Amino acid sequence: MHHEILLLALPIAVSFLVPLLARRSAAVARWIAFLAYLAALAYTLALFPSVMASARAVIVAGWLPPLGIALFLSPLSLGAVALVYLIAALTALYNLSSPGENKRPEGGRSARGVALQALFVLGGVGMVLTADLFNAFVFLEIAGISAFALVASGRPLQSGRAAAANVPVTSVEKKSAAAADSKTASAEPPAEAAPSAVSTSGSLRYLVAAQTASLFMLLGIGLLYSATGLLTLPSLVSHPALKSSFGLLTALLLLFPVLLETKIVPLNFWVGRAYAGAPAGFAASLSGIGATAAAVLLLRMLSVMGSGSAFAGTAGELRGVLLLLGSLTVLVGETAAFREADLKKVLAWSSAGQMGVVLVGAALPAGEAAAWVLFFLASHAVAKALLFLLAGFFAARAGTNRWKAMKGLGRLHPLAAGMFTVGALSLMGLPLFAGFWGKLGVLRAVFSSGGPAVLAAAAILLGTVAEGVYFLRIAHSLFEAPEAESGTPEAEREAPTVGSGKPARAPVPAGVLLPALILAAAVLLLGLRPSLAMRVIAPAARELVSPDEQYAQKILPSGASR
Amino acid sequence: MKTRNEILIHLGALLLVAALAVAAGLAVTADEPGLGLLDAGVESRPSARYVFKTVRAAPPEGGAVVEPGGKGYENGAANIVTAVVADYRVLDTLGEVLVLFAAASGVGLLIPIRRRSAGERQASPIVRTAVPLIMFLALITGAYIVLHGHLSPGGGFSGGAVIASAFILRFLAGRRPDPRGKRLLSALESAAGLALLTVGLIGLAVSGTFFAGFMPQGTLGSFASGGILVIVYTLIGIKVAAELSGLSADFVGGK
Amino acid sequence: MIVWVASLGVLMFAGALAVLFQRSLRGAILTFGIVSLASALLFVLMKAYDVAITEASIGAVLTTAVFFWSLRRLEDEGYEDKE
Amino acid sequence: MVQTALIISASALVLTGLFGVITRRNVIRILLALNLLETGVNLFLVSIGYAPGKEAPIVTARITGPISPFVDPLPQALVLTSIVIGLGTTALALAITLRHYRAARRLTLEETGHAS
Repeated sequence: MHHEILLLALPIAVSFLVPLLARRSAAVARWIAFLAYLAALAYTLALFPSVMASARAVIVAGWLPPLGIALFLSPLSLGAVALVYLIAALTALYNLSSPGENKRPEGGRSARGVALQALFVLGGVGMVLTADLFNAFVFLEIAGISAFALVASGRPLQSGRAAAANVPVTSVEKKSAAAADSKTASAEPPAEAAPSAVSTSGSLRYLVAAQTASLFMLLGIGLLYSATGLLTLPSLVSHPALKSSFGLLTALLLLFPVLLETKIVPLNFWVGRAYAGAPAGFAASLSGIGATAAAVLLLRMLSVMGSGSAFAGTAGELRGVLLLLGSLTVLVGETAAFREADLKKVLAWSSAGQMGVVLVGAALPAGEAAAWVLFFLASHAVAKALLFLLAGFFAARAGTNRWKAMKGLGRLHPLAAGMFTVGALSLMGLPLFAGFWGKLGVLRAVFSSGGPAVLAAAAILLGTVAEGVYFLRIAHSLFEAPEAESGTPEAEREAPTVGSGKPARAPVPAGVLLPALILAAAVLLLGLRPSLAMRVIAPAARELVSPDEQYAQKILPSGASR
Repeated sequence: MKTRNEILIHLGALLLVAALAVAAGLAVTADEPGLGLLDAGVESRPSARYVFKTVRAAPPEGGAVVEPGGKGYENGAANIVTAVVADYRVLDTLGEVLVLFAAASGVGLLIPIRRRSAGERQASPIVRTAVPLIMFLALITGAYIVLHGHLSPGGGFSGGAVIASAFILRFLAGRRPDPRGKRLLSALESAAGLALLTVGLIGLAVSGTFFAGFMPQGTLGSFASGGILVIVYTLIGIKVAAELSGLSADFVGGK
Repeated sequence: MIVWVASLGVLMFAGALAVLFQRSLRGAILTFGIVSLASALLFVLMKAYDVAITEASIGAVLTTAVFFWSLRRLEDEGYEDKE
Repeated sequence: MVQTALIISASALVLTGLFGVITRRNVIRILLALNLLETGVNLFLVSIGYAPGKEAPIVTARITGPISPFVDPLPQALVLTSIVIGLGTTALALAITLRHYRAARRLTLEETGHAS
């Protein structure tokens, strides 16, 4: 009984149920989604013991691979699914009462928005689990199309307009907000509020780039199929070799969309405006779920292309190309983050830089850094989701996304700003925080492999310095006393700030505090006790290092790779 | 009057596209050792096992035989492409239905309310009288294509699109989509999706894997063949028809 | 067969260039519809009848229809298509 | 010979579509170019499965033996999925374009002046 398919069936059910049941009230939809993600997370954790004992394939419709489609349950894939559902649940919690800038039931919070977010989560989970290349393409498309819609649904901050106040909801107000939501979340599109040109243009650039990349992946699948007659990734591990130049062309085409989703140079020109336009709750899942799932798929494909026999002729050149791209991404990402004034763009470009480090670690021969790359990826997902959620909160309170204008908010909300600093320090890779172990491990592996890789190490160190500067700059300005140049700051603080229509001093709503606390705790826990996570990450890394006996032979029926 | 940098972009794009073409051409025609383009000849590919329906069991010693009227095949559909789409690789098709569902709800969420321009021409009487007849034909053809997907070319997607074109004709004939109709369509769409998911879960409960067949495969070539494939493709047809009509209604704009 | 394929290929390539360089947007959308229909015909030549029906009904008809509706709505909001 | 002609015409569409996606400024034209690129990729996939002298993969008469008398059904199944995905993405992109025009009153995606 291959019941693990429920990991996919649950978000599908949510996406179908929500528009049907929550026609009247978007709050019901948000609660359904939140509870569903919690249930999925519990189910994933329940699966862990049996999967850690022995990884296994989940057959669909009764047909064995390579002719049928199979999902693969292993420490790597199940760990990634658990991470995806954790961030999905926390983002859903954030959306329950988010003080996000788009308080109207548009964006991620309307019934349709909740259905689209469920499909985005499904795309992430599917991408990580599937062992079939075309199936991965379909899940990339599902995640992509729901991301384009949600990014485009972002609304401009109601700075300067006393629009329906995006009232951060404490329990008392929850009923009134739900009532307000139900009135406006009726069937026809809610009353027209000016859409944001940044969100729509950001979404369109992202859509065109991602669709072009997906079509190139389809070309790669066509080339691979014409040479091997197969679509399943594990059967490439022990398949007769492709011609080296043909193999390199096919490998690069296949990697196009995952390189784009993990924001690797030159495919990351869309990142800035897409993240700036996205609603805050969704920006957290875009980087926490989308980029992480794409990175796991990238690592899975690289492990097959690196040591599988089908791509034996091209492994060397492929590693060289990816090492170069990774280092460039670190430099481009960090300098772009350094120069940005919009907080969400800073975080978006910073996660591009971090993904560059992941690619450098993944491109090392024989995957020595595989365990630390996975640890780095997990800690990045958690810390970046934390920062995006808090950025949404600060932006709502300051009425703008520019971090310079958020001066002094830290004094009003020391806990929120403190957690922001925890996330920032972890991303910089300081000891005591999760990011430290990952970055240290990757750097050690890069130095030990010598040769051109040392340049990549230099790029990573430069990137860390840039991270240090811009993260501390933001944290400092949060805690800085608001200078007195604009009239009496205290009085101005008392008056409802234009952005949130809610005094900046008002307490942090539970919907923001709880997810942030959980994520910050996770960052600290991973930092202090990395061995906790290593119990899952070590076997996952073994899977990437030796794809033959840890991956291919567990999926394909005995020896039937043809 | 093209600006200077527009010309630069054009030249740069031309160079990039030419370089890609040359690199791909060389890579595909290189005569190095190893497999290249079209080296797995069409008949020797594993996909021949879809044709001879020997995916699960190895072919009998006398070589696989598939013929109309034959019974007991692992998949009773005559149209091999439909068998691959709706039975062997059903997860792809489920994913694709979700892509269309995401697109339809994305359009519903994002499309601005239409501000009608004054010059809204009324549909001419000829169109208004002809449309019901054409609609009837389109519905019949669409229903046929959906229901006979496993016997002749066609199936849920193309049949659903033909049925949707019947509704689109109705919009062109001047009867604007009303909110009540749109709500009905989106309810039908979600219901068909849930039914599809339920069929998959019944397969999981009865035969142990998601979307596994739990009905007899019947005789190849007859209508009642292909086990649950007919149900799956019909539900997909209903869902696609409802989605595309809803999508078109959003684009055409309400009253 | 080779004659058909070659001529359809040339027609589609010319149509594709026309789509990119035609002055009028409405004309470009129409040309795109023709290229889609030609590709549906090419699928028929390649014995891919399922794909031909789907390409014709979804690729050519509905995609072109959606483009025309969008153009009409843009013109409603004051976008002039340079004929 | 026919297969090379098919692959060449498919590649011509792919390259024209890519050129269009990179150079066009008007969003509608970029989406048209994207659809051309997609049509080209679909043609390429089906031409991978084509072999002269083979029939459509529908069992209408008795077929035997290991050699399949049909063209390859798998690429056709993949292209069926790809066409519908293309429609979904194009419809969504056009809806966002209408929204973009409502917000920015123009059909190009250049950097917008005002901050978000």
